[in-house]
Amino acid sequence: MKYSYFPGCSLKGLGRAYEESLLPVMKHLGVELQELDDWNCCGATAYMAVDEAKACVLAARNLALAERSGNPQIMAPCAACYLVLNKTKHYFHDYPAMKATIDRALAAVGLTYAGDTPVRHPLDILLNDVGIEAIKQKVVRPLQGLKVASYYGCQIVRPYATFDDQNNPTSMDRLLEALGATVVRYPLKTKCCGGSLTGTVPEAGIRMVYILLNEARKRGADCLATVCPLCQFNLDAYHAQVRAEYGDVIVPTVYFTQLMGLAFGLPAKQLGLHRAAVPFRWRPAPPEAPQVAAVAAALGSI
Amino acid sequence: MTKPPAASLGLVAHKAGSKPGRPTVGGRNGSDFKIARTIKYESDRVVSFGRDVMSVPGCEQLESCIQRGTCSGVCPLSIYMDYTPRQVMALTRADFKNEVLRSHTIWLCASCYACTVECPQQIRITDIMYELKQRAILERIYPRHFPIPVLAREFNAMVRKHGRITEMVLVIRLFLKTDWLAALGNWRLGLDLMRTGRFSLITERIKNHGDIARMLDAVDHPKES
Amino acid sequence: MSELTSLPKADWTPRIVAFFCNWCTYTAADLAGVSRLKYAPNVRVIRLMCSGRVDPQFVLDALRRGADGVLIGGCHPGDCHYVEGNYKMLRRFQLLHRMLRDMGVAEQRVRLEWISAAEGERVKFVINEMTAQIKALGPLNLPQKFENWDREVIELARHVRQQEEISGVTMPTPAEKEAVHV
Amino acid sequence: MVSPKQDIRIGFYVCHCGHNIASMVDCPAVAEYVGQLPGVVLSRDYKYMCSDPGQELIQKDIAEFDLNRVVVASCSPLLHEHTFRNAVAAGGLNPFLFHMVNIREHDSWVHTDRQEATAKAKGLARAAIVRVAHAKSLPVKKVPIHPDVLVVGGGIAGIHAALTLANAGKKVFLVEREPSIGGHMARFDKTFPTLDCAACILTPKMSEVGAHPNITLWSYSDVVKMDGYVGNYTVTVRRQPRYINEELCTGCQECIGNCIYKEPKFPDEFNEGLGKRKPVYISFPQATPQVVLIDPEVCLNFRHGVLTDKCKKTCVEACGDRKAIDFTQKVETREIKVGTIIVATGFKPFDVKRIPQYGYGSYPNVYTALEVERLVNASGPTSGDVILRDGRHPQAIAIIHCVGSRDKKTNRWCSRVCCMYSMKLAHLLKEHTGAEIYNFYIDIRAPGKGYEEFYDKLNEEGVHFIRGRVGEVTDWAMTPEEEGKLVIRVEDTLAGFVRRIPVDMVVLATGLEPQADSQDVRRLFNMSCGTEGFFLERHPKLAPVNTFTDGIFIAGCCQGPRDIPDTVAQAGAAAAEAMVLIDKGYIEQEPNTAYIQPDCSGCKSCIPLCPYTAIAFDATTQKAVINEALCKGCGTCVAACPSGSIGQNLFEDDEIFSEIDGLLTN
Amino acid sequence: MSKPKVAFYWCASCGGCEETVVDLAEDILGVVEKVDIVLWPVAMDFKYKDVEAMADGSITATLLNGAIRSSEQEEMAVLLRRKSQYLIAYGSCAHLGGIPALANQFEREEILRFNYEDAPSVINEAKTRPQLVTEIDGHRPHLPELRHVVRSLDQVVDVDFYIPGCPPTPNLTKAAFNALLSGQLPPKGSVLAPDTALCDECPRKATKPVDVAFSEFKRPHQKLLEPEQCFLAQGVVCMGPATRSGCAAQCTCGNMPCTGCFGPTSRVRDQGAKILSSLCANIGAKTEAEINTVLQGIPDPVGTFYRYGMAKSLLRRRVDLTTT
Repeated sequence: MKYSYFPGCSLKGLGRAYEESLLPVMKHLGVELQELDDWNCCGATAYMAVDEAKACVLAARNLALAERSGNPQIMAPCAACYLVLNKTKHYFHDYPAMKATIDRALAAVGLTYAGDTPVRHPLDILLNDVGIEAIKQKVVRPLQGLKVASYYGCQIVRPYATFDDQNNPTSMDRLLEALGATVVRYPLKTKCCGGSLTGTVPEAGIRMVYILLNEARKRGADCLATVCPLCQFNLDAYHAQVRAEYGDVIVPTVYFTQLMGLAFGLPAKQLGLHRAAVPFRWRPAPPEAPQVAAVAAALGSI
Repeated sequence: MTKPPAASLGLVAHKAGSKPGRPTVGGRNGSDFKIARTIKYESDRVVSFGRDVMSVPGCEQLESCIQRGTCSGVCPLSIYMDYTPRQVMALTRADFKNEVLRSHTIWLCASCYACTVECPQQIRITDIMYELKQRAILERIYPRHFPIPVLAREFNAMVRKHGRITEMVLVIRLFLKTDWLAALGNWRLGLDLMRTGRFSLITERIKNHGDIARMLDAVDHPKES
Repeated sequence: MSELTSLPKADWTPRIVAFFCNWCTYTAADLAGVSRLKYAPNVRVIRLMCSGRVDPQFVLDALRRGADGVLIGGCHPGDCHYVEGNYKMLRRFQLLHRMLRDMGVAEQRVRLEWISAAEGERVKFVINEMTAQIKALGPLNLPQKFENWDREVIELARHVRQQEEISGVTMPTPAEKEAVHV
Repeated sequence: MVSPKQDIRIGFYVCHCGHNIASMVDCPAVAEYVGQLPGVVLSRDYKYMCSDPGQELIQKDIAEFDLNRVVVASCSPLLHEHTFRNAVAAGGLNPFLFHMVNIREHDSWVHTDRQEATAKAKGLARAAIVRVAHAKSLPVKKVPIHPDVLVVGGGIAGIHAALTLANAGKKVFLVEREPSIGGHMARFDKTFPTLDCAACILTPKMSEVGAHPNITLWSYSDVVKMDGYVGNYTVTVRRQPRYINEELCTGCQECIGNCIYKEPKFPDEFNEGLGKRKPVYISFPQATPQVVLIDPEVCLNFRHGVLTDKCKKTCVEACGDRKAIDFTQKVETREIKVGTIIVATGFKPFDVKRIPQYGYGSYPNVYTALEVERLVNASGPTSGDVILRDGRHPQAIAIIHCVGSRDKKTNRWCSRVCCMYSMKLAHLLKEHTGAEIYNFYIDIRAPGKGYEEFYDKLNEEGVHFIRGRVGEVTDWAMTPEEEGKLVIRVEDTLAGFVRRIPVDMVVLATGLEPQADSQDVRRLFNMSCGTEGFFLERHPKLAPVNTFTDGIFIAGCCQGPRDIPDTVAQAGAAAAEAMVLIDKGYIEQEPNTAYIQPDCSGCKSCIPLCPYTAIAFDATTQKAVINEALCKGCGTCVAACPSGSIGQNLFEDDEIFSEIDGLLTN
Repeated sequence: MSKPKVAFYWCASCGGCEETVVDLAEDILGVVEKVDIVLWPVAMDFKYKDVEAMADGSITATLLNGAIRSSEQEEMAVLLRRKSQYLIAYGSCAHLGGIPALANQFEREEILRFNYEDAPSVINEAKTRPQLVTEIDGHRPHLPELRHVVRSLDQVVDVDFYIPGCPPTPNLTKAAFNALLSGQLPPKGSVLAPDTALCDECPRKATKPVDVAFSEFKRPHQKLLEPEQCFLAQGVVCMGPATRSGCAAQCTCGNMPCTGCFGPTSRVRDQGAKILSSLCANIGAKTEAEINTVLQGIPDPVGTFYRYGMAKSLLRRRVDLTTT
């Protein structure tokens, strides 16, 4: 299994903990990643708002580079990158005018794009290429007793659901259960985290963060697990603002890869856990109290 | 056609709040109570605006909107919008360009695609919102204190120059361009980021950084390439 | 070798002959009409009872008489009113299509579509798409092509006429001749 | 009769169809153009060719101008070919010396450029003119009709059709897949807008079916094969074993009371799983036939292979000397001969699990409409007490309209009955619970007799109507009053903002879908389906119960969603159409059969191609021979004959080649 | 009483048709007895100018074999047409274009280049090509021009009758002579052969099963051919069902399938289309992929189905070829 790894800007910046946990976990599972040489910004959703064609052209350069690299399958961990790369591929096939623009722009820098590059999310690769069984076998410290709200956010299933259900994705739930964790029922699993609004329109953005955190707390989650650097940032970094507006709601938010690292017994320090504003700590739980089990069963049965 | 020149030029960047009969963000209180006409005359329309939008790839399906309101029902941000997404669709289709482009709604859209996925008519509402944002930026119509267009512009400039985004640099430039006081308000966040080693001002750039400009120019000037 | 085409004349518009089965595609075209769908006016439909009745000769004949394309419409596989007529057409079409390619006819010019009686929209789509594709290809215009090919024997015809003038005898036509008796 | 050597004298008529054709096609120009074509002795344009004066015009002209061919350019031949052939025949000409040009459905209605449309009309007309010159006189083919009728499906449509026919003295076979007839209607509580009890109006008809001397009722059976053609269908029916001898069972239900299972234990299909039944059961009290059946999946005897001692004392002994219980029953097949068939196989409710955001299956208090029908029904599992799955009585109820309907992601169509039944359920729930009722609708569609008035009445009863399609049903609370409730998030599109409304119970007004096996049924009966899977009528206005296969008719929701009054009307119409054929005694068929020409080489290529085995090899002549009675005129053999030795009436090679020629000659 | 004058001429052909005339064996004496042969380049030394000198219509019948593909052949066709009361297209090439008409799949330039430059057996470093006019020792000999399009005889001049076959059988030839001499002639334009397909006289006819349901097609060299079984039953493409009879099934009697040299029956416009229609309709497979697998057995449908009939087929020639 070999993939072109497209980190995207966030995994080199605010989301570096994602990369720090993703790479060792993938290596541990024998997934070979080759960072795409000279990748550029995916075009990002913000750019889509300024100029769709240019955003697609930016994304297309990466797709073209991947095709040239000989590892045409791109792994894009950032949900926004994943979406933009996928969207570009769709536009390339659906709109001849867009294809012409992309072809022209790529030609200007001596690149071509055939349109076949599969764009994959790590979750997709883990579930469908590596497989739950292989992951289970690597678990040395099961996350027994850890209650997790799995939070997918918007863009890995919308609008181009390729590997999971749009309304009720379950891939991360299945993954976390394989690690031994208890997944709490979390009806907001695909609700928006507020995106860039936390910075630009805080009234709205902070409220959305609050709703997500508060519901996770009410459902008894020890933490939220995310698949996207922006979601993680929003849910982690704005606790102070949430508290100022709505009172204390403290729930740590981790990358699912960090939880995998922990379960695989990889050193916690190498998983970027220290980079969270709200620290997440976990120790294997004492033997399960019957009461907890009952609650968990009740929650699971609804 | 019958629009006054100022409005058709759209030089109203800082007048969004003054639109007649429109509540401002944060609700209204008794003191804002003003009477303004809300009836729309044909001259208020910018004829063909709706057609134009619907001719853009991805926006064609708007024709089939029957105003069920599913988009608003699933939109997580609709609670803050002056017009619900459904209303934006209706206004667009009915050629109320000024109302649409000056609405908060298009700037509040967080691109979560919930509306697009749920729409029973498969209208790609998110893409239409993108299109409306682009038009607003072109026309320089956007509400005061809405730094989103500025973010988009800064983003554009940075990508063009370096090929990648350095988030912290972008954020700082954004605050400088919009509301540097707000930056001060976020000092705690900044500290957190520094403490956790995520605050980096080292500019990320690609090796062939000229590539990006060349590609983007090829989009704008097809003949020269 | 790709199909060589002369540049379309400004007033040229494709002529497409269609063979539609009575039960599905012809009915679908009727439905398109009843639904007032609008599509390109380039297709002329010949109604047959079943796509299985489409003789490859019809396709070739339409092309050589000046059709720029031929569209065959039948019921979806499994839906044939006559059980399997559409499969028979499909089998013929597979080889006919390949043979036409070998004879230099662009693939898009001859098309087999399964369109059920309910798919008026599909009729519209297929006709519009095919018309656009053939517009892009330009005219096939075999009558003109045959005429061009035969231009090399025009001189011969002139020669024949000259001979006739010189000898003052016109070529015998069959009616003038009588059977030979020994 | 016209001999080929006689001069071709064609009369041509182009129809304006009011403005339908004339607005897009220059009819006088077409007439003028065609008038100059060789063989045409007369060319006219006329406002309505299909009208009496139009047809008389043709008859008069045939006599006056000694016409021997007629071409009419008007609408689709599928609509009026028959009309004009009759007119031609009335004028003294063989009806097949006629050809029709479709310049309405295929031209004026689908094009926007008058010049192009006119040119197309001329081209099509020219093709018909050159084609009709090759037309031959042909005899009219008649086929006798078997007087018995098969009705497939025992819902209200099938019941009504069967009774109508039986009361007119026709023998009817009624085949129903479920153990009892009654269909969906039998499960409804009340019917809108009159609120009469569904059972009260349906069950008398059900027992009439059960007792009718002209009706053979086979429930728990389905049709597996159909052969033949109009008037002469051979149908194979498969009868599932009930493990009860129908003739011997009196419906006393002693066996049920004595079943080893003292309490009902298994989900009861009739009550949508809300109630329970035993392994030996009768679907519902008024089931017809009044015969019990045994479910081999759960009956101990079948599960253990032999009757346990304990069990032996139960049902079999309870039945006693009647000896109606027969564990050895097997699937049986019966073959019947009928002349006509009415398909009334009904619908299936939309599967609400396809819209997970409405929470069915995740939240116990989300119900489908059909479940609520049983819940409010006095003979339902709770005897009409609306008690939720969690044991509470609802204080606030949301009814979500259009679930699965009017949505390109699921079903595009409007299911037509949901608005009305939602309002009916709103009324019944209000009556039963006194709860606040919220209807979430896109549009209220109440276009029936008394329907709009019913809507008014609901408004007066204080039922809330909120216009907006519900975004989601969730269980997470924003405000204290939402805690522990189901929350509806919706834009109130009339008020113009998004609302969250907490309720205790959600009712999903599921739309109507084709039956899951509608494609199989369609193939079985050689019918067509719309893209959505409902059976396609021959013409949406003029032949709404006919199919493209002669002698096969459709009634009820298998053709598309409709309410009970419309279903009954349609079932009556289907019965009437069947009777038209039966009483006429024969049907005229297209003489479009294939025939072998004398120069056949006997290569046998055509023989396997015929799906009706109409072609055989004649050992004496060493040539192929076609049985005209079996040939249905598809023409596949004609196209495949390598030496061109098969002809087909109405579709001769020469006719088609000349049509091609006519289309392409300028 | 002067004997009827008969001419034989050949254009683009292999010479096999001429052989057939010789194959009349002793019967040829009977012919010679009854007619005067005025032109027969393969056997007798007549000059063209002798023919030119004849009065128009003075030849009773000319049997012309070979397709028309050069300017010289055109001239001769025209000349003989003028001089003859009956012009008879003799053999597949004159009748349908024949084997030479397979050249209609290629540009003339392609053919010339291959034959004079690229063919493996050619040594022609100077890349010399025949010239229409050359100068040799003060003489200016003219060579005929090769036409772009290969034509059947009737595509150049009016033809009265056709005698099919590659080559026509002696029996057909004899029958044609008898008809000519007796005056019992069918309508103009007739093919002087039966109008039923070959199966009618093929000894293997009885062995054809009713349902062949082809699962594969084989070419004759790919299979050990059963000596008596219908070829189609063996999955071998046989053009017999789409080809006129009259040859006494010589090929199938010789354990080779019919390749279609007699051309189609009078009811068929395109022999290739018809055999295609018949063979394909009888394929057993139903999915596109399976059908294609079966059809792989016919790698060159044009060459197979139009081996003799290309010039007279509905498309005549590969349609994207030019004449410039």
